[in-house]
Amino acid sequence: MNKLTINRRGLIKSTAVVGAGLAMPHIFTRRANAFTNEPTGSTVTLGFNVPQTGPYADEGLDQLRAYQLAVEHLNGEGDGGMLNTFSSKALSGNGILGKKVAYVTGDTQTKSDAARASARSMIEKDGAVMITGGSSSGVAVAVQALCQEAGVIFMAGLTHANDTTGKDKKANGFRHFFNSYMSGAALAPVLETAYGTDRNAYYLTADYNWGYTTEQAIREATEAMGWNTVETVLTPLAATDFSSYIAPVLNSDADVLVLVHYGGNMVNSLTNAVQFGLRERQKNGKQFEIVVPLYSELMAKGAGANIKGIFGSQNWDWKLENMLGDRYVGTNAFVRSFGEKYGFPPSQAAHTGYVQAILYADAVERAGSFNPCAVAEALEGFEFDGLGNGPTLYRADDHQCFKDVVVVKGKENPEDEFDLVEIVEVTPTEQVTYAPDHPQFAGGELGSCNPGA
Amino acid sequence: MDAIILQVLNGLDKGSAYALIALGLTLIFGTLGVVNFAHGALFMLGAFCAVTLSRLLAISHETADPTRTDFLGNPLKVQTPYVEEWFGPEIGGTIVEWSVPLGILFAIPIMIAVGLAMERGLIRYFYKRPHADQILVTFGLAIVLQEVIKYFFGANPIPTPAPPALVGSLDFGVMIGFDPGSIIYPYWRLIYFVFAAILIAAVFAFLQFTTFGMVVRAGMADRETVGLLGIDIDKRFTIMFAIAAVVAGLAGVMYAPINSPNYHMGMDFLVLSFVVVVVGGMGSLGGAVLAGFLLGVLESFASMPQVTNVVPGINQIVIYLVAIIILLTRPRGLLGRKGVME
Amino acid sequence: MLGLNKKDTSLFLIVVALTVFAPFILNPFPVGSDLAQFNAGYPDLMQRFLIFGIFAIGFNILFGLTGYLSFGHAAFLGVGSYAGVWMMKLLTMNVVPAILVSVVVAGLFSLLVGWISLRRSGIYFSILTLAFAQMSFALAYSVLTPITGGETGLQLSLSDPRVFGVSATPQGSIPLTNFFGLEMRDSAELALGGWLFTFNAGYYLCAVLMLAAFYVAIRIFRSPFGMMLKAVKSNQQRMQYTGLNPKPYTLAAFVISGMYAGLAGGLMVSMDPLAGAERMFWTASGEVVLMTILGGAGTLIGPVLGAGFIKYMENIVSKINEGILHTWFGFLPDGLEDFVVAVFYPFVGKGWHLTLGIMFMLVVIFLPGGIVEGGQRIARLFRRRPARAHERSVGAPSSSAAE
Amino acid sequence: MGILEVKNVNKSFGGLKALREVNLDVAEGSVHAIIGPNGAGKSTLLNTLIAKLTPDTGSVTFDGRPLIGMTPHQINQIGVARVFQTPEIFGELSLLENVMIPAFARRDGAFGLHAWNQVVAERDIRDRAMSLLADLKLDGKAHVEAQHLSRGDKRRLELAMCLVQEPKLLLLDEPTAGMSRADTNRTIELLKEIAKRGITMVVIEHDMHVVFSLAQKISVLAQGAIIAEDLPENIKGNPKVQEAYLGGAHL
Repeated sequence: MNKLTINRRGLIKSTAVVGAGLAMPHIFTRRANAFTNEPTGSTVTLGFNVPQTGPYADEGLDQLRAYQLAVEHLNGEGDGGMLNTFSSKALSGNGILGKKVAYVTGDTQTKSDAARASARSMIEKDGAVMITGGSSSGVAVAVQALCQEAGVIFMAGLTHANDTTGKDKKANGFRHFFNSYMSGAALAPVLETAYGTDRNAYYLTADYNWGYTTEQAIREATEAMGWNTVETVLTPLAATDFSSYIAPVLNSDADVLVLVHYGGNMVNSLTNAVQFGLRERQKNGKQFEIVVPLYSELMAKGAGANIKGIFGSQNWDWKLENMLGDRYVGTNAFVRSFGEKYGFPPSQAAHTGYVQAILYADAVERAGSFNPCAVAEALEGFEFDGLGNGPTLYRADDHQCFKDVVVVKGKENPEDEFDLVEIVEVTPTEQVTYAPDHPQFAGGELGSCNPGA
Repeated sequence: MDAIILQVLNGLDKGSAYALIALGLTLIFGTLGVVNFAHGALFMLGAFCAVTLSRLLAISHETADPTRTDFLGNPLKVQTPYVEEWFGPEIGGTIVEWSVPLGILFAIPIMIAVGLAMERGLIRYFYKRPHADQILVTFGLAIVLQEVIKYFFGANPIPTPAPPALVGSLDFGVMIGFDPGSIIYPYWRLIYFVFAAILIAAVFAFLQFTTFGMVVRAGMADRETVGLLGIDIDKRFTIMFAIAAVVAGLAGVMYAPINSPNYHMGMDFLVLSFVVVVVGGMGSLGGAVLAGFLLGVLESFASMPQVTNVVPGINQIVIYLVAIIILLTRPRGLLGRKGVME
Repeated sequence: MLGLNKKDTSLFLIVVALTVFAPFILNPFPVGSDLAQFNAGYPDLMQRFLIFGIFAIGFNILFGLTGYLSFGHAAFLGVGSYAGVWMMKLLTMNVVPAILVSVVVAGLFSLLVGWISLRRSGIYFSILTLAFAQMSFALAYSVLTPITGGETGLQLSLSDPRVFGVSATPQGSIPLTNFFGLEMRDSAELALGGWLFTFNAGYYLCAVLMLAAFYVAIRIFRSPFGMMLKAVKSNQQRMQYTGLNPKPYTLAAFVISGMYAGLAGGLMVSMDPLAGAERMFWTASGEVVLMTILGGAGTLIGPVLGAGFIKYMENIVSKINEGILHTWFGFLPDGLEDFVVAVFYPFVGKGWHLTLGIMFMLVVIFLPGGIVEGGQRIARLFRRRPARAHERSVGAPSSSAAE
Repeated sequence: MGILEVKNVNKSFGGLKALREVNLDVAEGSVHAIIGPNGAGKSTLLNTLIAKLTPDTGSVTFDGRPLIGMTPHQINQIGVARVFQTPEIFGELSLLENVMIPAFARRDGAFGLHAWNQVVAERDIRDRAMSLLADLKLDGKAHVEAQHLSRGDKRRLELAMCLVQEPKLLLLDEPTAGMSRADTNRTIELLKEIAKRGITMVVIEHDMHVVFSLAQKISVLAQGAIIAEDLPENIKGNPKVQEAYLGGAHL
């Protein structure tokens, strides 16, 4: 039977004018295009799918700001941001392949169903050729699978679980953000220097996929250097008060508490841990310590003073270039254009979104086509620099970016309201790189790219 | 043993939040017969009273410090709260730090006003309407209140610390003969528990020992009869609604240092507090309080590693499981009255 | 016709017409025009209208007729979805077995939950159903991750051991859901002047099932069984002293509505093969309650309208961003434009919840019977006042609770 | 042996003894009235007959079958129907539906699904319900919601709901309370008609005019105990009864 086309608004927008003139009904039943939503008019539409309601809304909105900035820069407006520092010079500020960049926005609500509905509407109704954004791994994995099916490129937003480029990886999906394994690998040496090798760790882990992979990554990395895991406890996503999970820590042999929590969970569990005096506690003759594997500026803001001195890892920080120099070129350019537009420095969620949009545009430009397969090919194995993270590789085997990981801790005496974390160290790429068949990423196949149609 | 004592304390602490919310909810159920899905939003508004006051107290005078720079390289703007300018850095600083306890005074008039406005402006038109309509309208109101707060304060949690003097924890264990450091409990959580106990006692005393309370209790039992006695029960019910709003609001103010307030904290508590009210038994104030503490303690025990290692996931469902068991063995919850919302 | 009386027949025919021509009706604005933002005629949303319509119709059989307010119905939809995805993983990508199994599994689960929960009534019943659903959600999201996929949802993979069919297509993709070879994502498009209309295979499959579900609901409403359910709502005591046992009736209604939820869940994964745990969360159960009340509980068409309303808000209003507002109001002078945009902005895009909340309140305050009552009031404006008593006597015997 | 036998029934609420050692023997086809002052336990007694209350001790048999332990709907299914003091009807349903529901219950038992049968297709049930409504002069309001009826009409509707089941025993709790004299007389005529069909009736009534127009036998209940059971003409002169009623005032 005939393979019918799926929606192609881009095409229609241009032919509509002609169609109106002819006033002739057209029925499309056959594949008229090489791939889903091939842009044939003077614009190309990108879909920015971020949480705008729910607990991660602030993160999502920050991401959206960065996307809007990226669109400006791609269209040659504003100061150009990181386009000036980006190692690839394919983009010239005249849109993508000469087409002006337009965008649509949607609300993922941090629910996989809602995120997919929103992404589908972008693909089916608005003719988006690429979907990007999101602030949780559940959503990233769900939308990535959808984009694979529909034949568009997915540039993941903030997603940290190994699964996104591990067991749930997809040929049409790409992740710039770092992952659980990298957090573990980056944190371990820093923790070793700061707290020694003889430690008893107690884990409170969010009871869902991201929590599982992150706990596993941190445990494997710290146990390898000699730490002992005394207890791991899973906490419900819906928990708001963690006192009953913190209290047993007091009665255990632990001298380190690892909070594998994100967002509101992390803010609350850390606040509760500090309330119970864990920061002042002495155990086994050592100072008790708390570690939060994944950090974000917004979480630091939510936790307030409780975050001071707590170690964690980040994908990027706006102070990188100032603190550590030219290797992280691009950072200041981005902070400047973002800061001047919005009045505050960008979060790492904003940064990864901006970079993903630029990387996509660049790949299209280099491939000379919006065809997802061509774009994927251009991204696979792509090495670049100047986007704020130092030299970076988009690995072909799993579509994961490999770059330095920033280890941070909560700042003791912030200068102003934006100065919440300080960079402790940057763990170089080699130390956080793993083999594509690493057990933490086992199961699942990339499959082959799907151009849709 | 020390672990168990700690969990009992935790349970009582969680339970006091549940009990306070459930108490207000059941007051509104009992007196007005209204299913108030916006009650969680009142709790949230209370917490944001504390946030607002701390923001108000921190309204600052901006001066540029040319020796330091902000993230864009411009001179850093230094914020000095006006209270510090007026009262000197010492006293002014203390005032800012004590914004949560001061928030109680700030919240009472605001919550009264919110309660009265809600009841007079909206709820009273729904006394005679089906419960389904009440749910829809109060749920809509809850969303609106939540979104308004989100519009002004964002979605991120806002740290609202307790005064420094009350931060830190009490070594409870030493006082009862345990090793130092084995049973320590945060001061603020103890304060919360005591505060909740006082508030609950005050509400009960008010209903038990004042004429006003007597009439309201009579009205809860049989509204029409009291109306026939020529007593303007509606006016008293309006006041009861305001009281319920204040109870929820104060529970929220005091809760702010325990967990940073965010705009959806009310919704997070809503479902639980309904479970608490129903497990306690419809129309029973004592039941609501009892169930609040009971579920709080059970939830705390279920989250101990010794328990979750044996029954994985029990901490996720314990409250609901207990609710089902109680409702199946005691048809009207712990202390429910016959015929209320059956 | 079809065993329906005249009034029901015309209602049914109207619904058939609306459903069949929805691709036209929902796309009133030409592509590329400023108002195209309001077009809802794309496959995903049209499918969602129907799927949630089915869910709400089923819920209304329980709530609208018996008055039992279940606050855990989303659990049945979720369980149905999981069952459907598992059928696709293990058996075939044909949606028929997936949908059938979804209905059966949801039916069995609702039998269990109903059997226990219906031992209580009123709010005690509501809380029991809520407790079951919340437990289902919590466990599916965490402990049961191997079965449910947990946070990421249950999805297909390239290595599914599909008995009838292939694990992966020759191109290396996961095969698509189909109805005996007709892929659910297939669409035909019709360009007519500036307009573009999409006819999606999956949509029409949903349409057929939704119309069947609607027809069954009408028959149930008008049957002696439906009358008994209304009697349960009206006066259980009298029902007992009349020699009727209310329990089997309420349980039957509960299971039927659970099966409707399962059908919705099965269709949902047939259109988009992923089942997320969030669809069992209490807010999802609350949503179907709101859909039913908003549309008009106890009416035939109300729940469908309520479902459409909420899904429209969620999918259309949430996508209006500041840029779009500026295009709309671009004709205004700059200062005024910014002002108007600033006024509207809090209500759209990230503020769509606010608009939804306000709409809930407005509808329930001014239209106590829900959207259906709004429709009736408008209809009344266009009619000359007919004598109400007369209308009743010629209407269906049970017109009291329908419409 | 009567059709309904109550033996040594006791029921107390907390410390209050509502029924003590109550015995009742109702002959088939008769009209048996139970009278007594307020709070004498009349309604309590009726409630124990239909499993609304379970007696503490004692037995109730109907047609040779023990009623205690049966559920209300089972009791109805074996032929006992009841009219309540405040009419228990389906307020949101039409009169016709109100009468059809018990008719279905009679025909199909406690649970009949019939999800597929259109109401209008159930001709026989519908016709019977209509004709009964016509008998009670309610047919003009067949499609009105029952809650909009007057109190008297509601009582007649409830009576219709019972009669459509053709019960063997009809329990009536103050069938004329709150009715005008004319309505009361009409109801008396109606009940006499019903009695002629051979339906056994147990009537609780305050209005002695009603009692003496209908009853073939009267039991007098005071403070939970039967103090007299006799033919109507004998009851009038019974000093114990006069004592119970307002300390000896004349009936």
